[in-house]
Amino acid sequence: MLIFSVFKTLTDQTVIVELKNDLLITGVLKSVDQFLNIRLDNIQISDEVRHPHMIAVKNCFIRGSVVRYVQIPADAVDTQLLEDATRRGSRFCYKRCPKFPD
Amino acid sequence: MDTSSAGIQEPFDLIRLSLNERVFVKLRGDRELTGVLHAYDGHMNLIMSAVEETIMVVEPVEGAPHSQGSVNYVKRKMEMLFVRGDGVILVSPPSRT
Amino acid sequence: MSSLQGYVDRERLMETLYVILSPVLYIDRVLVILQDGRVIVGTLAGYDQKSNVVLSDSKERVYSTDEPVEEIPLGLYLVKGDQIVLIGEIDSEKDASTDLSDVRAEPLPAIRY
Amino acid sequence: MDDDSTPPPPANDAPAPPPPALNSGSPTDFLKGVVGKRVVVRLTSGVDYRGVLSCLDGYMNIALEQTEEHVNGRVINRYGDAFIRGNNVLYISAAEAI
Amino acid sequence: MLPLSLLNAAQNKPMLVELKNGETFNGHLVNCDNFMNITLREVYQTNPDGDRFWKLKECYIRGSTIKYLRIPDSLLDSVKDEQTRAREAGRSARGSHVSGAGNRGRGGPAHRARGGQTRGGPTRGRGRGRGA
Repeated sequence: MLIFSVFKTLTDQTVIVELKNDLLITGVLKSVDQFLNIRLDNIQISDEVRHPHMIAVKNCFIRGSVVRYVQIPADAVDTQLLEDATRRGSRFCYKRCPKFPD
Repeated sequence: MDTSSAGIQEPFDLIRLSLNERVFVKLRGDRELTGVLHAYDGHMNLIMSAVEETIMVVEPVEGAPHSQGSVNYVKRKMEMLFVRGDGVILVSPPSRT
Repeated sequence: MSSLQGYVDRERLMETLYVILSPVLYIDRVLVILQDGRVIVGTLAGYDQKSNVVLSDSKERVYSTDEPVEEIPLGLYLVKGDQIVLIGEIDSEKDASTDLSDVRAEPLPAIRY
Repeated sequence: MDDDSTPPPPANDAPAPPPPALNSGSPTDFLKGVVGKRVVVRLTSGVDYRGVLSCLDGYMNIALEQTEEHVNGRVINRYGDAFIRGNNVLYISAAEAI
Repeated sequence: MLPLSLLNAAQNKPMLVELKNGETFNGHLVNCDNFMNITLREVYQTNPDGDRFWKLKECYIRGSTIKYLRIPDSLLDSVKDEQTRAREAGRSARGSHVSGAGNRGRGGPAHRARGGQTRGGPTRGRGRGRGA
């Protein structure tokens, strides 16, 4: 949930999404869901000469499972806040991921 | 400092103790990252800053089998990065000794 | 009650018109990229929570470096959600203005986990 | 089309099996036995990680200490501590007597 | 329109199924469920390279291995017509406080589909997400 909330604070920011087929797509993050599926507007494929396949596409939906990285603007993120939320969240994670039976 | 005294009951404790530290991440696809860890979740999705990515690329040499191809490393720097957890193999905090 | 009924009829009329006209006017054409690298263009006729997708009047675009892009008509397609990489809304003017016959490119690489 | 006709539960009035001996028995007993010991963790990619098993969780995520990364039998990396994500793990084997 | 409604309506229709490993199956749909597990009859199976064929009387394919299905074009229009007719019937019947022609039994399509033969017409999903 934590990472999902981070992405929600990044809507309308410009991000670069790198897919597991090595496509790099730059665009404005319009929405994200719990599976981290992403909707981008005004997209721009890097190296459009090599990848002309999507010249006619302006807005797109990207499935979360095929994403490798998302490069986000550094100034859009408060790292201290992230760390505190993660530390608090990690107690939540104890409940979520199954314990090894001791 | 031996980790068991540092209160490692769960593997994720190792990651929690690495928050705001520079960590090494090994990813599928012969990729490695080093960067400062700011957030993670149960899927090992990560948010890191000041990241350097190293990709090991094996260029096939004529006649030589794939394993003997010439290896070179492609490096890339990224300021703030989300890494999807399903690609993560290993995370190593800075050595504590 | 009648104004509500009138509204409902207009709503239903618009929906039927949209359903009939969209394949003809190429509205709502989408471009779908699959995990094996395939590129399919079609009218988005339906989808669900798992992003399974129904594409009507679909055509597969096959790219090559030495021949023009080949468009293979495929008709009605039901694509499984976990096979989809990306669904792009096609800007029909931009698509019409790009001449596929002089496009040369490698096919898209498959997804590597 | 009524789907309440689940098969009747198997008769389980057989005597309960004898309590498992310490180190034979379920995989869980083995894993409990190797915590704190040197182990070899082989990943589905074929890479081996040798180190002291600090702890693991229900997803088979593993925390190792003094870790050596072995590829084709050669040590190519060392890590003070290492978190290994469970989905990559093929097996865990004891590298010293339990 | 829900992909599963289209698939349900395609019973006894010819279709092509390609699996994630590239194998293709041409046959008529016998039955399907909400996980997209399907059974086909009079099936021509082709291996990924397309150089070997097998003929099968009937086969069961797990939904999780399916890449896509190609269905006769005509089916889309017939399903849309059926849905509009069902909506019509629903609206005209609503005056007499009887819920529409769709399924009224206990539980949504997922509940009924398990192991049971779903009715030929499209199962009208009654709530969001009940189908999964």
